[in-house]
Amino acid sequence: MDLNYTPEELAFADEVRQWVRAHLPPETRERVLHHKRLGKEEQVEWQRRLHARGWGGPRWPKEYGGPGWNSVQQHLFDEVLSEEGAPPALPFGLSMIGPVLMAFGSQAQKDYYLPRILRQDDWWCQGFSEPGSGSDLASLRMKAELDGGEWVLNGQKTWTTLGQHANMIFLLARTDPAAKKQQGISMLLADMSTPGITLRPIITVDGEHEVNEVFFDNVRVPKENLVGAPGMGWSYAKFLLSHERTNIARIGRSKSELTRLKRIATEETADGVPLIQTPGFREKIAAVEIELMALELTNLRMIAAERAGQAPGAEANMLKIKGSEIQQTLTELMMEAVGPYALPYNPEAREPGWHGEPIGPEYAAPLGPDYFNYRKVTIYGGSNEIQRNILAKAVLGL
Amino acid sequence: MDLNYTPEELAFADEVRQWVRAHLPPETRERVLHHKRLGKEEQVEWQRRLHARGWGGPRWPKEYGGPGWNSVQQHLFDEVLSEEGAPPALPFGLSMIGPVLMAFGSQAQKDYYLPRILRQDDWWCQGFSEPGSGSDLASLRMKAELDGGEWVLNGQKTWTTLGQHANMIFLLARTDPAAKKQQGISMLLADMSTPGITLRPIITVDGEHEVNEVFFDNVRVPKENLVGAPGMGWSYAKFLLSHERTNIARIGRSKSELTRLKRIATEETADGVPLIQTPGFREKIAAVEIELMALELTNLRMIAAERAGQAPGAEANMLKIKGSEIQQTLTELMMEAVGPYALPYNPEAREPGWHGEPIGPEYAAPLGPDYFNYRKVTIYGGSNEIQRNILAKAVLGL
Amino acid sequence: MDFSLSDTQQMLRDTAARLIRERYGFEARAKILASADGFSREMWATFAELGLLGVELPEELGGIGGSFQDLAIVLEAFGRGMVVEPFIPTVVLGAGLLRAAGSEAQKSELLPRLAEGRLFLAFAHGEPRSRYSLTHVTATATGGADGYTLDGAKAVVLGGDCADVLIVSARTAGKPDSRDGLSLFLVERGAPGLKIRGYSTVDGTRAAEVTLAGVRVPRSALLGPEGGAFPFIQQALDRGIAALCSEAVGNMQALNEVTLDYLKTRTQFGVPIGSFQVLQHHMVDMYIAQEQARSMAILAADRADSPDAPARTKAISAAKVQIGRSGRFVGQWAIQLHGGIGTTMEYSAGHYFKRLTAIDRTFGDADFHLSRFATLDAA
Amino acid sequence: MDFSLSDTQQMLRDTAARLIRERYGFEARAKILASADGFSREMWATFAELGLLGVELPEELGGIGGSFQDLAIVLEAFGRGMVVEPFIPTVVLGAGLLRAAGSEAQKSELLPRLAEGRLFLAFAHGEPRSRYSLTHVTATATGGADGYTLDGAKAVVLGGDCADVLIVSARTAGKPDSRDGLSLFLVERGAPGLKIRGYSTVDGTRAAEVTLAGVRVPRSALLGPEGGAFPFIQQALDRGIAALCSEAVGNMQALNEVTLDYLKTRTQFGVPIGSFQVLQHHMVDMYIAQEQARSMAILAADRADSPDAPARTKAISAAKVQIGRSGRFVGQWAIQLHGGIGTTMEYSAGHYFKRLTAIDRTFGDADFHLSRFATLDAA
Repeated sequence: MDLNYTPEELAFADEVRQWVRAHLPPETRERVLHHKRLGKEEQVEWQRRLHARGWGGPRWPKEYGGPGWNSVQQHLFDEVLSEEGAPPALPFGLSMIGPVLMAFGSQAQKDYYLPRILRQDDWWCQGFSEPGSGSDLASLRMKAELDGGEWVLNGQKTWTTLGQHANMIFLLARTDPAAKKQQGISMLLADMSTPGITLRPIITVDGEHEVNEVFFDNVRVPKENLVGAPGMGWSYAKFLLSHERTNIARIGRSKSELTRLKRIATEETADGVPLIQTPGFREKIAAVEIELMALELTNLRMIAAERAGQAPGAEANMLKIKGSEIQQTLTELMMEAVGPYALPYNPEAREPGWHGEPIGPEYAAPLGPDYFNYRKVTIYGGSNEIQRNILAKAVLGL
Repeated sequence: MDLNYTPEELAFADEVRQWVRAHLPPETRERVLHHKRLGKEEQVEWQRRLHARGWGGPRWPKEYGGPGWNSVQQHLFDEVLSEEGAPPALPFGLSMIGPVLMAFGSQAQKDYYLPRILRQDDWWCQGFSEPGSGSDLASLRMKAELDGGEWVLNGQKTWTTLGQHANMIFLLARTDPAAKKQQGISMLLADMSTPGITLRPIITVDGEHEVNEVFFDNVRVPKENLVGAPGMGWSYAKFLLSHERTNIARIGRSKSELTRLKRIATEETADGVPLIQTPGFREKIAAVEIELMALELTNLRMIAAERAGQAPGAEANMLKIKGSEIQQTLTELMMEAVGPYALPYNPEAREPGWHGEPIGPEYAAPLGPDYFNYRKVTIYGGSNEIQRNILAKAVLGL
Repeated sequence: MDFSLSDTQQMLRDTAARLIRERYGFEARAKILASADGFSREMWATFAELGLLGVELPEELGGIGGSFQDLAIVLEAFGRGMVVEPFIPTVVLGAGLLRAAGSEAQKSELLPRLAEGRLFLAFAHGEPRSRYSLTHVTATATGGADGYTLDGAKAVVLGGDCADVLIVSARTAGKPDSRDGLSLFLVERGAPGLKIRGYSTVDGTRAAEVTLAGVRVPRSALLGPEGGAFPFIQQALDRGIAALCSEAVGNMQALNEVTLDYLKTRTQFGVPIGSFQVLQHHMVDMYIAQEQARSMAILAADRADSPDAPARTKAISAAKVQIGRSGRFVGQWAIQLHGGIGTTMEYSAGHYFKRLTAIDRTFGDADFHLSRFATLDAA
Repeated sequence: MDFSLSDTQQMLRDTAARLIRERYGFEARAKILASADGFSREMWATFAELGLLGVELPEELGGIGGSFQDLAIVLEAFGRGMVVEPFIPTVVLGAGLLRAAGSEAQKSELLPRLAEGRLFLAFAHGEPRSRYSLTHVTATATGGADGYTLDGAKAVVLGGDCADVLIVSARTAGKPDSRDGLSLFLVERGAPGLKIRGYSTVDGTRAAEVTLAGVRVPRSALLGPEGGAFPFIQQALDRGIAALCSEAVGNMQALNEVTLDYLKTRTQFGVPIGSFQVLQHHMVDMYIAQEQARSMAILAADRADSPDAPARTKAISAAKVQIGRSGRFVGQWAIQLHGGIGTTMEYSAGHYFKRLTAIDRTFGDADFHLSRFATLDAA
């Protein structure tokens, strides 16, 4: 047993760190670390730089243009990028539809789409949830009927993250209305510019536009846009969701958020004493830091098991549960740290180009909204209640 | 709206207090407040003194020898007795079988048993739970068959509190094996000295003998020992359990335990500072004190509603949930307060007559065992999970 | 001991409840939020007409001579409606300070205007580095017999955006954290040297950053004794907290109702989600949290005007702790039980959650008051 | 990075697991508890035979030259069995102190006896008013070249009941809470003036109150440098904590298994109680608590012997916090999920719960270590 990284692993991390420091635009780094909004172009540009270095798909196998890293290298890469303030990788292409196409797509789909994902030529979005089906994906109602050489789509999707930037969507639709719930569902790809697709923003309580509803009104897509076999959409979706778990604990990000929290708690004072030295608040920071230390080690144990050839099972769901709880605690403590200055609502201050006078300390503006926004992390990707159901069944046999 | 007691109510409380101070033996008071064991005789003697004053059944109506108090007076009486260190009233006769006999017993049963309860001539115990039926009372298997003029009892009861002191037991048994679950259950009374009854102590993890198993092997009891009608035992039991809720929050007791906790936290020091002035521990005490303040007011609101003629419904179950959680927190904080001195196990120090040298501070001996013992309060009388099920259904309509 | 409502209280409850039900629904409120002022002057006039602004004022000043408990009834209804008009700044803090510390001349000049809905007040006390401290005041007032000059900065002044008159705390003496040497001044909007930077808060109310640079006020602008304002400040904020407690109870109860309704109507896996035991138990705990909060809000309203400052302050801190913890629990779980829909602007749950969060940040959060309570207790 | 077990570790794991399975079942343990000593000397001899007492000792002193991580493997198995023999006092604390601070003469005299199972040690450090402080030592050692006289009282000395030699901390200089001036002494059982009052602890192990009244020891009884014992004391207790962490993980895992089994077999309302969603989710959280604790126990074992005291101490405190919190959560919920049966002496769950509770009380509870971690962090 040895909890230290090997010299080779440390050298790898260092190589990544040096490269990121040389290639990440400082203003992008600044925005990421201070929770300002990122522009679409900025996000695309960063992915292209990574791709040019050969690191566009850190979890992709070599044959599809990935670097062929092992799980420890993948983990270190995530860690370093988080610490250095790189934009979080967009999961839709890289960790969602990409792996599905690798496993189940046609040769033509692989040849066409996979390189485009790495280059970020396409911005993908996801069309799984519907207004009536949140945790219960099998109840979805969107229809796809074959008409001549085309699928005709009718229905509605919701919670489509960053759909406003996307030019492509992968979705689940019911292709066989006679089949039972899970059966009869297929996975399809659609160009967002196809006539009949309209997008309606959902504004969340933090005032941000991050998610959307997508309406399909007699949308015609080519027959070839079916992924794999008809009726297999449900099992592809399960495959996809198990891949989405990668980096789901978001430990690297939480570590940099912990650093940010400590910085804020050093600036803020109560009765003249920095909060970070105040018993009570100091212990709250310590408590979440220890939870995070433990989760990091739990994650490393699973990564080691994965490298040793043991595919992580549903135990990995605990990373989602604990990881999301820690993220929420961090946003809550940051909001608490600024006291009354959590109240002003100043969305302009999050704009890339804004240089006005802040209300209160310059770091305060995102803290209230982020706290509200982060309630989502225990809801999306299968709520923590669903995660516990899965663990109870799959790991505990209940 | 007026949160203060009326002058009449305050005068009543004062009268009770003065009387208790004059009539409660100081050594009994001492033992109650310091969590030493109470002897059976001591308990009986106290009940007899109360009865001689006319206060033996504070919730009983006048016609059966109660004082005929309203709900506020009943509450004040409980409060004062708790604060003054009186032995907690034994519920088995006064709040369990007593009210059932008043409501459903024969005239002969009322005439014979009720005065004996007030005088503590009988020490009753309860025979509801069985090894296979904890929360699920309807699944009980004990049998009672009519044979000539007698019921013949066969089966086993468990968790019979203080059964070792009891001379009488009320119990549930299945009198009609053909009937469906809840039906076919009857309530019966038995003299504990009847041949065929044997008692086996259950020693709990704190090392104490408080509960028992009771075995029935062809135990013959007179036909007249049936309560009410055959097959109605289930509904009598529900009636009884709803009466047992009285004073279930144990607020008076928790208030005197809070005082005890503060006394201990004043004696104990960390780095020379009394714990009660140490941030962290001080806030933990404050948190439970505030919970208790809130619960006391919630309880008073329910008492006021009761006096206004609104029978408290399942909302009262929240008193059990919160009240038991507060009791557990208090025992836990007392154990924490003594640090390493929570470890020594010194049961002799709890004996009435013991005057040896304590291990560590003289108040330490009961603290570890009490913490273990008090895990029961979220289990017995319907676990807190069952209480939440009931609230969800009856109050929230879920 | 009596928890029943008086006739006046029942009348106030019915009046406020009807107003909220009929004119302050979710859509109506959204329109008010989107308006230029961020609140409705028309609604404020209606409050005046219905007598809600003068509940505590004596009849001769245009009020109905009620108690803080009467006011609490109105606040609970306002909590249900998430009323964004500056009721607490004007009626609870402003009028309360005037009644407690004002001269007859000050009261008779300002309070009738306030009761008629023609005066907004705000209490400009907190400062950029004061966090929740009551005594960390660095703003200064110099001068004396012929008036004062005020300098300093005031932070997150609730209702400061639209206030006609600000009640400003400043030091006429004493060190920055001393209780002694604090004084209060009435400062008219538009006074030279007074800068008000208004903004929305995260929960949709309005506040302002206020700076005073050589603001001249006459001697008559002094509110209460020079250097002796601390007890008035403390009581005003205790009243403000008690008001937040009642508002929070209305808020929590409405949020719990919305959530319970969602559990009963939203189906997943072919059944209402309220049939899942885990969600049921969370809902039960949210209901208990609400009832515990209600008990402490009743206590806070009972004590808000007590002259026994140590006992009052202790009860108020206890109530704020309970409200903060209950509100956090109810708010967070309401969103979790709703899932995605709870996080959207179009649905009421998220707005209740934001208001409960803001209440915990106002006049001291649960940790601050837990510590204050514990310190008072050990003393 | 490598979490796999070495060959030695696999061997130790299998050996200890077999021993617990075959000879330390619940009934066997109950018999040991009921015996006169409260532990089994025969079992101790078996530990010696199997080499478990000398895991960390060099081969020339009768050991196998292993690391603390190797020892942790044994401790986890002992946690599963709730072993009551004084393994931590003798092997972790006692032998650890001897190895770290002892002269060659002291080591070669005592350690081989210890490896052979013929020597029990105890570390008499805590005092009646020291709580969890490492430096609150008021016991004194006076004298010098021709020996020392020890006076003072030592509290809750784990394994003190049966120790052949006590390692006693006392002040040769310095104020009561100073790090400087602490010294360690080897004191033989039976030394005149030494009083040992042994007792059971709530979890069934043994401890003692120790008083020293003019106890004379020779100069050669000094263990380590006079006045410079603090680093040795700190490291010994860090090792003790790391040992408790590994033990607690074995304990939690066994308790979770017992509880899970109960959920699957106990029926109520016609179904296994493990079919109730609320109980399932609690069980999931208990499992997560166990795995988080395991991660931190691994960290603690990795750092236990690190010479970098600040980093070691911080990691050890973090681990103890996690163990304390996980243990409390798993223990309390295990009893709750069992219902009545979990509170009885006849069933294992309550015993695991008591041991986990005792572990949190030993060498600093979760609050103490949270504060220590936070202080180290802010520094």
